[in-house]
Amino acid sequence: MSLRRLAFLQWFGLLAGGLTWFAAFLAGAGTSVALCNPASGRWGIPYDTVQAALLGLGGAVVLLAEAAAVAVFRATRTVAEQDPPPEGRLHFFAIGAMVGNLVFLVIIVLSAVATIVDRACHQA
Amino acid sequence: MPRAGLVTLTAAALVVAGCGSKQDALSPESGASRGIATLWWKMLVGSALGLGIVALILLAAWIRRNRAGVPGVREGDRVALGVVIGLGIVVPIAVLSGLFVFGNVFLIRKTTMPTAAAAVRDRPELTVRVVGHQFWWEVRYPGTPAVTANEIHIPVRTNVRVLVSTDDVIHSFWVPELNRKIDMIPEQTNQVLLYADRPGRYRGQCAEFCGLQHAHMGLYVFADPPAVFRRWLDGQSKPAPAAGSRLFVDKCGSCHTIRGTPATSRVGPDLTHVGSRTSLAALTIPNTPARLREWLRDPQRVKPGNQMPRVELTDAQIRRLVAYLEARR
Amino acid sequence: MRERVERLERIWVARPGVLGWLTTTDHKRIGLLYFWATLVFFGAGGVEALLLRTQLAQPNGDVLGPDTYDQLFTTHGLTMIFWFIIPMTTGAFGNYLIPLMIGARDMAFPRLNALSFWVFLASGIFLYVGLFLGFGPNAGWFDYVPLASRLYDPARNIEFYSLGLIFNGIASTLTAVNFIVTIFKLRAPGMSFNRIPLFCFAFLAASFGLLFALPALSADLILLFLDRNLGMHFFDPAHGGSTLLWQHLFWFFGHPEVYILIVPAFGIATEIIPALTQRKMIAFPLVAIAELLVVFIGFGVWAHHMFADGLPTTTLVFFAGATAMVVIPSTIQVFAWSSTIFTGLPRFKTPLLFIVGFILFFVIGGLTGVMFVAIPFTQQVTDTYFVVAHFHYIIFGAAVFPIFGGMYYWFPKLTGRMYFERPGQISFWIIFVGTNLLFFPMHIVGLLGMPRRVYTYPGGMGWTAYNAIESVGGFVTLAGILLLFGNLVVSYFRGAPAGPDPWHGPTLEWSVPSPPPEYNFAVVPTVSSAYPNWDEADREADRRRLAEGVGVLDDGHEQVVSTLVDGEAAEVVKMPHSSPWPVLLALCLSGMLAVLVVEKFAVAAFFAVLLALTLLGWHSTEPEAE
Amino acid sequence: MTDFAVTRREPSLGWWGMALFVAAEATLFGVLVATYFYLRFKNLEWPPQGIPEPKLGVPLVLLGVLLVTSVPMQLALRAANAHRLGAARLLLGLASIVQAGYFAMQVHEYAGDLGRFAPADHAYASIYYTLLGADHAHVALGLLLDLWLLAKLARGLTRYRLNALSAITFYWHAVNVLTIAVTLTILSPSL
Repeated sequence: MSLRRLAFLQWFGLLAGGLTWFAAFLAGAGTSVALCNPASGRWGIPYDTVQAALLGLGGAVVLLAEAAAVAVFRATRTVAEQDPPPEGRLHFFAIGAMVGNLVFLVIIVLSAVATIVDRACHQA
Repeated sequence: MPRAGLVTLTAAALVVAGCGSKQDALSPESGASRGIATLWWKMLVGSALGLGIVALILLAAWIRRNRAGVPGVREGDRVALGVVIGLGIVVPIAVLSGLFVFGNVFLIRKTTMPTAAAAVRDRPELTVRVVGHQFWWEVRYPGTPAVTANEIHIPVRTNVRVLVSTDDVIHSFWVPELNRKIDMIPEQTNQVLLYADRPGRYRGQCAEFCGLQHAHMGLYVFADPPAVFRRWLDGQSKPAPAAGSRLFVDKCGSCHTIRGTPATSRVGPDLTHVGSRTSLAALTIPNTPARLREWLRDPQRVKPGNQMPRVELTDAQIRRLVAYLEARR
Repeated sequence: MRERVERLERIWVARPGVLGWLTTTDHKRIGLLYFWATLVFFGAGGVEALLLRTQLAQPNGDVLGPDTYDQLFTTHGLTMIFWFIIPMTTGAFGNYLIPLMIGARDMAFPRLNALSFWVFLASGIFLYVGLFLGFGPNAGWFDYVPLASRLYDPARNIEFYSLGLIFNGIASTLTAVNFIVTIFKLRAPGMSFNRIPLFCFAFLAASFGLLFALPALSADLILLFLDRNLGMHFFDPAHGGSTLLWQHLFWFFGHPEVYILIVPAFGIATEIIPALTQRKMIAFPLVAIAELLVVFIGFGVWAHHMFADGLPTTTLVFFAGATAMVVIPSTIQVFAWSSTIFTGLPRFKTPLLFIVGFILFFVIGGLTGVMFVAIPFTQQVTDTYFVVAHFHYIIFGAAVFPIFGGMYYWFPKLTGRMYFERPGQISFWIIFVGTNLLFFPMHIVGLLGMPRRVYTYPGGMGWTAYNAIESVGGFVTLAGILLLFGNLVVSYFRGAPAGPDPWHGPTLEWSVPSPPPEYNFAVVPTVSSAYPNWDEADREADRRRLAEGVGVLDDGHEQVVSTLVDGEAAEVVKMPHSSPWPVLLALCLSGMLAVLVVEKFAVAAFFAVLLALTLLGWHSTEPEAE
Repeated sequence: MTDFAVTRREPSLGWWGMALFVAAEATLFGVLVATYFYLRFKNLEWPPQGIPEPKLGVPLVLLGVLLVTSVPMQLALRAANAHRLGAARLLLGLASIVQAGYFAMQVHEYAGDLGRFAPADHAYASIYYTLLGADHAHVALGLLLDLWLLAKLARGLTRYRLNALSAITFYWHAVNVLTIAVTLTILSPSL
């Protein structure tokens, strides 16, 4: 793989997963707040569809980011952590991205499933 | 009076038995609290394990302290990296996902009202409305005229739906032996399930900082056998004899209610049956004539910062008021 | 070689006397100013804590009345968070050390740095003026409405809260911007992103946290000010407002804040551990990412402070999910630290003892934090002493312990003298025992039902003995802290000379004399790893280059700027040096905010004009024109 | 200077400072917009009775005018980079005049709104005036920066002033984007 392409994959792997999780998190939690408030509750939000879509889309982007990180990691296998840039830096960020994206994926799955299962506006 | 006496007697017996004055989340008296307490013990064991592993690694390092070796610099080895990945990433993700699912999908159902269908099959229901005030609890029983304060009576082994709201700032309704806490928020009515396995008196306390006397905002929940509860509720629903005390109306009527008399203000607690309560000022003092006298003389000395102003009363007036109030049973 | 160094000394010489301190832009001097100021606030916060513990030592205590107690517990929390830990880590440690670690001569914006300090100092004075006038904030550091609204808190207490924190927030935001640009751009050539010392990663993470969390707090405080003073209705449900809005905005800031408090402490730990075990950190990239990740995920957990609010369950699970996974970066670091100590050659000197104590505290506090993933459990223990125990294990154990360890560790660098080892170790053990006595029983009383923020409690609840132990623990801790500072003071005068590198430390601050010269580095250092002081060849190259006069940059206050990602030299810029404008600007700003307490809007506008004029003066000279 | 080979031209330190400041300000606006919608979720009537719905015409036209000023700002930066000081001054001056006109019109509108309903009427009015006020304040700050920069540029171009121009241009682009978000939020009941 060319350095340019690796660089792109590295930044995509590092940044896309986190930003996607945060966007999906704000959208998902925001929709649930809208669902359960007096005015917005009457807008007829298709709640389960929205949450399933966020799970599908968000999960897909995070998986892609994870794949990109793994690809960069494999391409820079022989490089040590402190080697000179760009290879050292590519390798370094790829390791971080692999862990980060795994964590983001787990959050997305856990919260999306739970919000659909626990779909109650009042906890009594 | 016998029914109120019975309740007081039960309470007194409990105090003597020594299980009255506590609000212990680890002595659960309901399925909900038991579920939470059981989870706590499990998490405690897990935590001890986790702490133990880290402590062992550090202890081993301490045993190896000051050992000889190349004082230079060595790269990381694979085993240590494996420990970080295994114990630092894989195991915690698995354990925490498990805790998340158990706590927030399964346990949470135990702490909430059963669904309507299950309730019909299962157990009777009752609704109580509790309104938080600085610094006391107003208790109402929808469908009856009964209004009381700081002491909630519920039938035992019944799902009681407590609707909570607030008249002023945010409070939090919490009786740990029966269930989790729930905040009283100005803009919405929240609800919490109360259920008691056994008859008894359960202490609760305001858990959200609500001002100067947040510390003295306690409450009791009395879980009574259904028949006793029914009699108590009937008694509380009755108004006082119409021939009220003019002194009370003059001096206290601008804030308090005694149903059946011209005193109807809802600023302070409803005192129609104040004599049947075991405590005063949200559990700040026991309800005895001596302490009530002290309270009437200067409420700000007993509970500084509470909302009841000092009312100018002569000793004779205080004696008459105390006699009148203690008779409201 | 000699004349090159002398020339640098002439260029970078500081103005003498008090004026020199008032106009300084030297990051080391500003770091020391922060250090002394935050120690004073630490003392104040500690006295408040001991007063609270004295009141709670026995049931129905009557040392403090409820009004005093409320002001003291609120001020204690505010002081320790905003006027001790954040300024101590970012302000003092960060300021002093980060330019040294990345091989720079100062921060990216030296005058802004000075401004941060003076505004910070003014904000603290402002808060305490309020307290001594009897208008200390009294609604808790979280300051929930409607308790904090004009209706229920009609005096000026809350204005001292909101304006004091806005002030403090301005200072912290400026500091955050400064750190980020410094770490991004002023790294010595060769320090690519994978070679940034972990300490700097931690401060980068904390700075980003501050940058994105503080606006939420500022917005919240401004809305509160508008509600209280202009009759608006953001938090008034009777007119379409919402009290939960306050809580959402507050905790959107408030939870990342917790990580902002402890991540710099992680950074301190990741410096001390390699030095005292003579071993590079295990899993360097994982630890680096973990420091950034914990702050980032920390932005998604805020509502776990609101689990008992009666919010919909379907909303809460989003926050519970993030709360579960925000633990992962911390577990990574805990095992990286402990296995680095295990596989290294540990010398358990005082700094490392504090770090071991920190790891244990952090694990205990972290494990009780993990429990909040289960919503019903949180709803049971939130707002009780269980939570007080949890976050004191985190804040005292995981933030203050590394601060103490760092004080010992960098003491020789700052003073050129070594501290006394034996009293140092004794001070550790006293503090370790004292804080455990102080905070551990709080777990138990919390489970036994004792709520937070009560000024007294009845006897016969099973809480009495535990509270007594806690109070004793408070005074034991005090004794240990007094011994710690006593040791440092005596060592300052009597300690043995330390030399430039007593620990054989890994990072660049140990490559320069103790205390470091005004210009930090005579020659721009060569860097080829995150442990540059251990790269003997590079240090040798530096000495050679100094002898040859290559890379000295002695044409004015020069500094090399590098590229953001890979740290290649990009340009050489001139830095400003000592300026009276920051302190003047801070005075104008203080005047402006202080008169807002009494709603003198016209006077505030006057100060705003003065402030604009000061800014003009500030920018009248250009660095290149020197 | 010769000791370090200049590898790549990156934005100046000042630009980075401005970018991060803008990031913090953008978060502030994000929080205020979230506040707007959070309150809207809770209120069955939005705007409440007695407060007119916002009118679309003038605000949208003004928004368009403000957005257009991004072009001369960017051109001014390009001219300055090419050392064409006169053109840079002219373009910056032109942009400033349009921005000042925008600001004057917005102040006029704001005052007109205050005549119809007061910030203390309802939470809707509170967030309406606060959000718009915060946006206008940022425009005002931008105008002050313009004026200062014009005064500086009157005495020639230095690297410092070029960095300032790039930072201030970035500031205006950011303010324009934030103004889009604010305007659409404020107008949302009528959209």
